[in-house]
Amino acid sequence: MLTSQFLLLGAILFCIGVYGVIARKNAVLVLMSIELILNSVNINLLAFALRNGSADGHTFALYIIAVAAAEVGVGLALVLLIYRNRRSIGLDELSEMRG
Amino acid sequence: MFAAELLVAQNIGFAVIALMMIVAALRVVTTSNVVHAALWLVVVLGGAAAQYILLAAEFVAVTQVLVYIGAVMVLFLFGTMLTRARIGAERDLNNAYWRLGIPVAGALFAAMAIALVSSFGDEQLPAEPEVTSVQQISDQIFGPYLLPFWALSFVLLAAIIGAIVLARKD
Amino acid sequence: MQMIRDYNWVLSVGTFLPMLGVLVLLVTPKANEAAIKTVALLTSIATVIVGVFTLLNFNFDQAGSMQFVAQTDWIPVIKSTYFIGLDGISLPLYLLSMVVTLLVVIYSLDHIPSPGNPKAFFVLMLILQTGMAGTFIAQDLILFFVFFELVLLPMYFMIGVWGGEQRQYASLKFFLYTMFGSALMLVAFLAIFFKTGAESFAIPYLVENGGGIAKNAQVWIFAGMFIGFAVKVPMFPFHTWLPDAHTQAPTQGSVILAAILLKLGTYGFVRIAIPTLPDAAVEWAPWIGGLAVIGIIYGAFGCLAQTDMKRLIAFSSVAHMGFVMLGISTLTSFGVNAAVFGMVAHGLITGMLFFIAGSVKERYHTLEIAKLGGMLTQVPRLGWILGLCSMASLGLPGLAGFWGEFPAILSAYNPADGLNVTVYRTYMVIAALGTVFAAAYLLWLYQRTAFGTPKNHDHHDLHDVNTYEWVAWLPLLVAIVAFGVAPNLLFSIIDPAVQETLRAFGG
Amino acid sequence: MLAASEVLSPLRDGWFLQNAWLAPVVPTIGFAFIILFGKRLPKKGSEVGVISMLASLVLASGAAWQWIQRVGDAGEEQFVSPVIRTWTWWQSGGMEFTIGQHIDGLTVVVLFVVAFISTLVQVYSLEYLRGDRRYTHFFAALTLFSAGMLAMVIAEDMILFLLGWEIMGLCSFMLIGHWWEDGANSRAALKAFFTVRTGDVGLLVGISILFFAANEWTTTNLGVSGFSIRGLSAWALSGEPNSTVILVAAIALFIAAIGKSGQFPLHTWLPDAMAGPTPVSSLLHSSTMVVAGVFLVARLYPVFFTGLDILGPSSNVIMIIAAITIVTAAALAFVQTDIKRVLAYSTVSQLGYMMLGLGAGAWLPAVFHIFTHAFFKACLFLSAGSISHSASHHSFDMKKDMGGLRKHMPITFAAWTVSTLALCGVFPFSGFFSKDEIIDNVGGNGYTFFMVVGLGGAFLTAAYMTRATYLTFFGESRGAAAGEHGGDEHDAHAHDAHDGDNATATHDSHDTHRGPHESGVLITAPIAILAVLAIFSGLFNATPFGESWEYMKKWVEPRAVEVISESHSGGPGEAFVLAVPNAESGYSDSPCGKETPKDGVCYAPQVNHAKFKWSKALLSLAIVFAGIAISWMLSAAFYGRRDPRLVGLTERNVIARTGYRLLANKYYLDRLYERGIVSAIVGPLARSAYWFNQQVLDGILHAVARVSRAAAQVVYRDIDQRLVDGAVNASADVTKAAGTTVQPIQSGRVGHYGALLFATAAVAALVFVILNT
Repeated sequence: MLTSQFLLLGAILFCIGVYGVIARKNAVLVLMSIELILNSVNINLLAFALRNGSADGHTFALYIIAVAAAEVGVGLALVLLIYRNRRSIGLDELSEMRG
Repeated sequence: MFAAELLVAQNIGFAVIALMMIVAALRVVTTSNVVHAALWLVVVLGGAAAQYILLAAEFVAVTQVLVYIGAVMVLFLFGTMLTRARIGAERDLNNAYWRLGIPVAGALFAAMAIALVSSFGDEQLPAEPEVTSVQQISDQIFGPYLLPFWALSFVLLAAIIGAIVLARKD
Repeated sequence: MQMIRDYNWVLSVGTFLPMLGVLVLLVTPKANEAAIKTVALLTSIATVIVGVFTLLNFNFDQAGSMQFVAQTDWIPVIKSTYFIGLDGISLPLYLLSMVVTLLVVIYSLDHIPSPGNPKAFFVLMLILQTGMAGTFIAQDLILFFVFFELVLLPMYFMIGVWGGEQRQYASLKFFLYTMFGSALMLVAFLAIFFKTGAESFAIPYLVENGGGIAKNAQVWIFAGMFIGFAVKVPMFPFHTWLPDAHTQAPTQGSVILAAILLKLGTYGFVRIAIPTLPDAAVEWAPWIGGLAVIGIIYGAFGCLAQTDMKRLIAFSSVAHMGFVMLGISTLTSFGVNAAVFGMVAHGLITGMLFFIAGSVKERYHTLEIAKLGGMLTQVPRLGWILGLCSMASLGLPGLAGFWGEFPAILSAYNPADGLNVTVYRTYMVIAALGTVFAAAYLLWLYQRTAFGTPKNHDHHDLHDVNTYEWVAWLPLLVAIVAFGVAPNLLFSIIDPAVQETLRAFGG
Repeated sequence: MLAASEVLSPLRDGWFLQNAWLAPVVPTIGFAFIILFGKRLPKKGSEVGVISMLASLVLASGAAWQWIQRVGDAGEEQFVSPVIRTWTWWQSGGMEFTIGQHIDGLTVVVLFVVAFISTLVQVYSLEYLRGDRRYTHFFAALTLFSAGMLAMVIAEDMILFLLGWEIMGLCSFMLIGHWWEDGANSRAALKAFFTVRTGDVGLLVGISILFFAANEWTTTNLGVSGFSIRGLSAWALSGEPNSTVILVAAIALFIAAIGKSGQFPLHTWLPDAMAGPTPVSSLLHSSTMVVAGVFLVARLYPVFFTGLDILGPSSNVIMIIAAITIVTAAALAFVQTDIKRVLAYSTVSQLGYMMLGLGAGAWLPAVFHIFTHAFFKACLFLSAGSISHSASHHSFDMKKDMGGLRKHMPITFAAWTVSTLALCGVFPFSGFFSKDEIIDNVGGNGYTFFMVVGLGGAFLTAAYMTRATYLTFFGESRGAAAGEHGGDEHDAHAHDAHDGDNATATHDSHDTHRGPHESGVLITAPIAILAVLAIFSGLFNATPFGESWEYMKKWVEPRAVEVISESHSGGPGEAFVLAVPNAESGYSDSPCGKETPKDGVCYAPQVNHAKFKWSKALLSLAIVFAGIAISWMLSAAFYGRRDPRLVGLTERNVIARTGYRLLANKYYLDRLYERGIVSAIVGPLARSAYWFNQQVLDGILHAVARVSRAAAQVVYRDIDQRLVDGAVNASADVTKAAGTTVQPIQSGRVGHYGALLFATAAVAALVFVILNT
């Protein structure tokens, strides 16, 4: 197996995630896109871990999963709160910024 | 010999899973139904777990399945339920300027692809990867990476409290 | 360039003293405003005292060389060190940041903008002080970057929390603009780091070896730095955050923004971009000069179009920083001297103007030029101070503004070798015309706000400049006049350092 | 032939010459004092002003006296080196630049004139502005102005010169707008400042060019920077400078002079400047400040001499501008009904004479004309002020509120008449000696055409001054002069009424009750003094009476001799010896004309003086008398007897009508500016807006201000707010960025900025990928 194939897969997922962050309006969907990005990073880490034959990558992968979990938790809590206040979670409606 | 076949099998497996993941990921960011998006995300995450196994990271894979598909997805679904009265297709999940995402993501991918290919080319991964044991990982975590571990624990703690505080009704 | 290392603790103390104040503030109860104000005041006074100590121990014969240098390991992994030092260019700005903070604190003692909460306000202000002072003494790119960004957040909150009606818009715009710049700047820093063999982030080292980078690479790296700094300056066309930020920010925010923050960008050019990448600087200089000149005229037009006093002053900053950048773009010691002087002068004058705008707003509850008028009859002292500052700002000889403006125009007549003389002489004439426009919009502002008959008959409770304002303003006013009459107070310090910096261009 | 030793013999320079730099310093301190404590002082700060001006008058007189002694020491042929003291002021690029004094004949003359007139005008103002609401600020500004002018006069370097120059502009702004409650005044003030400032661009550019062109030469040969006036003079005559560079520099500087001295076509601000109080008009806008432009040319004369090829075969730009100014301004003076405007235009045309002299190589007569003109023109203005103060109920309108005043105010009348005769150049009044000398030398240097223009100007001058005199002092009393009340209603200068009204109500009322009467002593005394000088000041250079009377020539004119080495007596670091490339001892008398001096350096060009001939003088006197006589008869017929053949001529006769219209609209000059500039930038909009704008008060300031404000509106609204800002936002909005900029701003979407950041990252990444591969 090639190293680059995994890295490329990571890259693709990452870019899809970026696209999602930019394009999506719904906060939950944005969070999902972020999850995509995080996973792509994980794939890279593990690929390198295998390549260098060290366990550091695994460690970081685990950390990232944990952080992701925390992030989703807080993120969704925020979404709930916003929804409660505004009956909507469209990110643009959140924008205070009317030029 | 056998290794070679295994490699072939692995390559095929990788290709299939990767394809599946990519399609699923695309659906996640394009579907017009939040719940579907969540379910597609499940596919992606599962695929990722499979990839981890291919990368000889069983433990991470298991954690991935447990944490993500077990916890995070449930969270997502709950979030969707709680914030959206009705489940089903709806329009304007996208911004007016969603098209902009395409060139940006494309450029980003181009950059990374060039960099990766030029730097790794067709470098092979070790054919007989020895599986990283949980013990190694734990040595790592509680050895050199103890400080980040603590930091992480605090982050989780803060997140839990934060989530509770934020989500409380009053 | 040789370094003088005695008293090398003084800079660290001066920079991080405010942080001590922050800690104290954090433990003081929020309710006890008197205590909070006292702590903030004492901290900034102590900081200024340290600054004065620095000034006294500064070796003026060696103004060209780094002094009070301290260097220890910081992040060995990326070969970044805690490396600070002070030379003739940094000294005035370093002290200016301290003094301005003190004056702003004094002014805030009875001008806490709504929604109150002095604790948070002073905490942010002190953090800001650390960031600004640190930026001017950092001799290591990573350290510089850290301080540079450290400045960002407090200002963001200051605008976002204590700002005007559109504060969210303004603050977010400011934040993202600067982040956008900083991202490229960081990339550029990394690039130069690797291009010079990934040895060190120390600026002196990079100055030594930066010249060796291939030209096209230099040009690209410079591009990154250019955008990073140009946003901060701000140069046309990266300036659109400035009017909003200034208009929405509370008085104190505008003052610090105008007096110090804008200087971070120009300082970055003088300290980092130009000396480390000489070839690229020569390539870029005409474009920088061009943008600067556009900025001068354009800012003037922006001013003439304004109906809001504070916004007008904000646009005048664009014009004045245009003069500064024009001076820098000549790459001659003449021009860069003018630029550094201009930075200090603009800091004093525009800071003062924003103070005045704040006080006008507090008295008249509006900054609409159309609604103002007859200040000289209602609040004569304020009116005269405004007059003095307008005169200083339009570059009247004998006041500080002139020495940043005239030498810059002068230097554009013959730029450094390798730059197209004709282009720069055109710039010179346009810039000279810019002074006319400056006169136009400032006098026009003055005529409509200070002269004429008062338009508002509803408040008769207008009080003239009060004690706090006097205390906060007098130092600035004195400095404006003093530097105008005796410019060598600054030039004698700046000049050696500038020549040292521009060695790559033969002075 | 003098030996080098004699050349080196130190010239006497006493304390006053050494410390002439105190002359501007004292008023500066006075100014600060007035601003800070003025209101608390018994006399509201006026005494400080008067005292400080007296002090600098003493300093100036002392300096003048000791300079005369110094010249006396120097013998006939030796170059009288100026007394120079310098101190380091600022440094840049390792070069140190100095501030200091440069005292020579020219400096001494102007120094004395400025100090003298300032003192008199301040005394006059004590009475004239008594009880004005901004009495203190008025004196503060007046004192600061004198300080600025004196600083400019003694300047050793162009930077100090510029400083004084700009400070004068500022004070002019403050003083014209003294009664700023009235919008017209502050507009006039803005117009003045803005016009002059436009000219100052030339000064900035010129100084820059000269500095870089000359600095190397001056530092190597004279040890002074390229800002030093002394250095620049020597450099200009050294045959060193590149002719184009110095030409451009000279023209740039001359533009500044045009703006300051109200030369055509930038003269339009000066008449409006009469909105200021009369003492201001008499000090700033007739005798001193407006002379600054002329002074600039006289000060850097070598630069203009070489740059514009003065005394060359062809006429140069200075002469042409000056000639146009003389005639146009004089013609404009005919159609004015406002006495101060008549004087203003006459000032413009007199400044034209000075410029003409300088342009034609008649340096000394021009400087001498500065000297004499200051006295009689200040006197005329003060008389006008005296009239409006005591007789015409604060009106300046000759047709409405004056006439027949000679009975009521004898002193003023006498002073006015004397100064008028001086201005017209009637023998033996002072004007004759200076003006006639200019015309004479212009002709003598071969510029016959310009001599004719000068004579024509003299004719016009005589004519319009006679008209003004007749309207003011003869015929029957009209309006307020006849004791009528409420001159204010139809008062062109309502602010003068302001000052009177809320000034001394009692004084004012008994004014109107007693009708016209002579003014108080504080007003008449300065007028009288000036009148006396208007008669006799001409004797300082009375060429008709032979060599022995040409004091000015002896004292003031720098001698065009080659200086091999000079020892400088004086303060810190003054003693220097010039190291000229091939300086051998001994004195060679190469004329410092066009060709390069052989051994030393020259500080002054060789100019020649026309021999005085009574024949020529009588000719010009005849012209003057003709002017007076014709104008007198016409005025008497037109204003006195209302002769039907003349009255309404401008309606009946086409030529007369068009001519009158042309003048009444100031040659449509202002409208030309506006229309030209406007149509250049915002085109039809402004053209239609200003189509019927025939009131003369609109000036170039309004045009430029409105235009650039309109342009600014467009720039700001459409480009800044939509294009640039829009570009940021539209980059987050590809589909709409192509669309019109009329879209409301889309900023603030989190996604936009996310996109921005990622895009930046992508671009940067690509860049460095490319770099690294």
